[in-house]
Amino acid sequence: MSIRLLALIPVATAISLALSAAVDAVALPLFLDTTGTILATALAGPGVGIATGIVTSAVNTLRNPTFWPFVVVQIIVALYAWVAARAGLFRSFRTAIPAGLGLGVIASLTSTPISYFVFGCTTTGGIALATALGKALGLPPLGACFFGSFVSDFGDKAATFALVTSVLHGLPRRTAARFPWALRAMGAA
Amino acid sequence: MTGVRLHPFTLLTIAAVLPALAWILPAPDGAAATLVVALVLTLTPGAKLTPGASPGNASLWSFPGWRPGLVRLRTAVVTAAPFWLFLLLLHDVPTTIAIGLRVTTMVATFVWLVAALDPARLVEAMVAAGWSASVAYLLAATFSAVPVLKARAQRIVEAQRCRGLSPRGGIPARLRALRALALPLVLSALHEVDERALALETRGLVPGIRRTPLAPPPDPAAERAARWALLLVCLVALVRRFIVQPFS
Amino acid sequence: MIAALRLEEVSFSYGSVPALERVSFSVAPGERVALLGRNGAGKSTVVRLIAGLQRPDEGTVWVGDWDTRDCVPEQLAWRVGSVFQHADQQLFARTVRDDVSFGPRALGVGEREVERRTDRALEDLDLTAHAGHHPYDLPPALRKLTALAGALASEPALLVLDEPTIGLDRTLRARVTRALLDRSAGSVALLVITHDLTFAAETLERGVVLDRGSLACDESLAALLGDVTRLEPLGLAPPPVAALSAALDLPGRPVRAADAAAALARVARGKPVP
Amino acid sequence: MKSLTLDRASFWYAATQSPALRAVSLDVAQGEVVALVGALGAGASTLLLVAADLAPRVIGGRLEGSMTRRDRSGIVLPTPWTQISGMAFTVWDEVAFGPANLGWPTHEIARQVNRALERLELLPLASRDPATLSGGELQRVIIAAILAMDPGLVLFDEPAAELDAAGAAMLWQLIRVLAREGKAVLLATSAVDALPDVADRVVWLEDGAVRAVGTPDLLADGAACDAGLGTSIATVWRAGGLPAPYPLTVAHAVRGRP
Repeated sequence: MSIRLLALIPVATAISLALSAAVDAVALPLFLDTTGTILATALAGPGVGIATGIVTSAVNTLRNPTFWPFVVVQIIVALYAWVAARAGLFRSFRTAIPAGLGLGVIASLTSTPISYFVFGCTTTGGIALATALGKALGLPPLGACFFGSFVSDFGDKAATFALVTSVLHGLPRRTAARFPWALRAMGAA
Repeated sequence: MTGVRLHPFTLLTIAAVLPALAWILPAPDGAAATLVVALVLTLTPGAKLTPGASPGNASLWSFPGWRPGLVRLRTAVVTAAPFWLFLLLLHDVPTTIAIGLRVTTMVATFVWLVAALDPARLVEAMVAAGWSASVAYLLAATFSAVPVLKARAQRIVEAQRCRGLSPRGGIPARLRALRALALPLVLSALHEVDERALALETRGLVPGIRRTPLAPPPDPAAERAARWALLLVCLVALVRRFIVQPFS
Repeated sequence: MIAALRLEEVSFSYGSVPALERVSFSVAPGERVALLGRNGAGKSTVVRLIAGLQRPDEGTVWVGDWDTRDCVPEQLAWRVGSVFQHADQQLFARTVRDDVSFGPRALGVGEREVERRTDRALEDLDLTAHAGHHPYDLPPALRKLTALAGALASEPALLVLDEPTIGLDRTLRARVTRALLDRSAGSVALLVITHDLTFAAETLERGVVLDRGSLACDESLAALLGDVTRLEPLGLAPPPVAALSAALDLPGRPVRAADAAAALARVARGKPVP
Repeated sequence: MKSLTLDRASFWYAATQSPALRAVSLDVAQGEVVALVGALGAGASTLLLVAADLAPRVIGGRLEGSMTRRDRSGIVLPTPWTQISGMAFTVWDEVAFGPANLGWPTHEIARQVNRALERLELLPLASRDPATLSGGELQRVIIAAILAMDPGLVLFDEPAAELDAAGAAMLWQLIRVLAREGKAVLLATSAVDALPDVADRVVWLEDGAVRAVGTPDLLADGAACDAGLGTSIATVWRAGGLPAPYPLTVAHAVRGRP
């Protein structure tokens, strides 16, 4: 791996974790904690993306240990983002937001069994409350758990895809051209 | 008073094995046992030396080394408490106790790990163990980049508000505001990747180097053996639980 | 006339660490003030208080007739244009022009007024030729000017700048000086934190010095810059032109290059080389 | 002995049409301090990257002509916080990062690190976390980190931008000391007032090409003053309509007072 791509990984990881300050400022129910993983994949391919996802999970784990099992989700996110990048789905919001919603479904399908079997579906306050709501609506336990993950995930992943699209199009063309995957992800090459 | 300073790999092994056992051993007794171990670890005074603890004070709370232990214990309890609440909300009492004990073991172990693990020593240990300098770089550079970008994100929020950006309003307005707060952070950070790479290159972090470990932490044979033993215990427990006596 | 900025007996501390203690000074419309002092003297805290990012523990910060205690930063943006250090990290639009117009647009002035203010700010800093460029395609120094242009474009009554010249060469500094003098002539008040005394001498007229959170002095910049004994404890050195005036004992001890040149010319005409 | 030689070097950044350097020929000898001056975008930073063997090797682009070096180089880039390795949790370890990567034995690393810290007046900060330093302190740490690798050719890009007056004065003195020890120093700076006491030669770059080379007296030249590259004193002298040659510094001015 070139030094440039190596240097990208800590930066992308730190972006995922630092964006919470921006989210807090506008008080929206978003995490954006896969931004770095998706961005790194869209710029530099699946290897860099997966590495970013793993490092993100590792650093998150030190803040809250219950994040560690969800490293699987970060890896799935990187792989999905790679497919989306290959298909040029970051070319506009019209293609990126549906792709983000799709990732929301896949991410919740991945996190549901982890959340259910490992934590009894109580990983974070928001998810747990949504799960309780699902349970109140009469869903079976696993279904309520999926409902909880989905409610908290799909909007977040759509917003993340939209943000990554904004970033790719906001990069100066010369900078974008120097990352191996960027132009392809934007549907420009 | 300082306790034994364990090798970083030993710390990591304990932090991996203890929560794993909490899930593998039959509930609730197994998880209760691991939780006891984890809580004792959390209280270990030697987890990290605290400069400025005053030995002159006689109260237990300020007894050097104990206060940080109690602070860690409180952190673990505060982090784990919401889980118990939600578990009760979603499950019956036996399930709540089973999962609650496991999650609390995990939380307490990691609270202890974060206090006991010195990132600098971990990097040194990785280099000394022959890991590629790149892997050590990824871990360490991320640790140091996160607070830097967090501070920058905060500065950007302030600067944009001082340019008249209001972070309030309807959802569309907030999403637009989020864009004006998130994009500067991401663009400026990506823009710096090049200079970071140039700086690493000029300072000799290139693929295939044989880096000199600066202060490799001592790794006695007994500790190495203990690490393997812990992993073995974990494996035996796994086999017992799922093959010899499944679903007991 | 109401001062553009008035600090009244302002005290502030971060937790138990005091940052400012009973600081009072004011800046009139059109006045150009340098805020000087060592690192940690409390200069940045003053800026944060004026921008509404912190509230004073005691005393009052008046921006015009607004008490900053009653305002959030985005309201104060109507009257205060703040440019912080690392302002180049706040850019995000795809062109310099779009970024500069972000401020006036956020304030909600009409589209035509946004255009006018943006054009003027770009022109003032000679950025018109770069208006269509991507900010990150420009060298860092021009990114810094772009951030400054963004504050000018909001056309506030008070400009508060934190180290606006770091990384700028002399030509770019001269551009900043020219733009600021021009705004000041239109009665915009200036408060500038700077270590760059050559820039301060060319641009500003009064020096307010903070020392460990207290006001150490508040007087004409020319008098301050000529006095090595007072600059040294602040970690500052007199700018070359002031040193020249002192070494040659030029009449009036000018500190601005143009004044020193005029004084030199007079001296050269008046008496031949000894 | 030549440490660095550029022979008609031209450089194009990736995806650009016009060259950032045009046929630059320049050499820097051991024991010599050469300063690059010029307007923004004149090519000084690019020239340093080429001299450091980072352009085109690391950042891409295309080089024509040749660059040859006798010595290992170290470059101090303009923004200090991007140059922190991130691998170190104390200032001492940060400075030791480069020497450790060179695979030196521990005692040699310790010797070089302590010497570099001492030279940059950083010993009191040795056990601090780099993340807690001010911009000026960080700049000094980065300079120490490069010097600790004991490069024969030292390249500086605006090394004084983040430093206060005292820090800058210390750096300029240190650069003279480095030259006395036989290092070759190539320096891009807009702090022209410092150069008469620091540089042996000044290279004036314009639009990627060498416009003039000479002693620091070049900075009292009428054309340089008009281009904003004259020293403050020379510029004032010229603006006052006094006859050339213009004094470079206050000391010169006192000697030739009107």
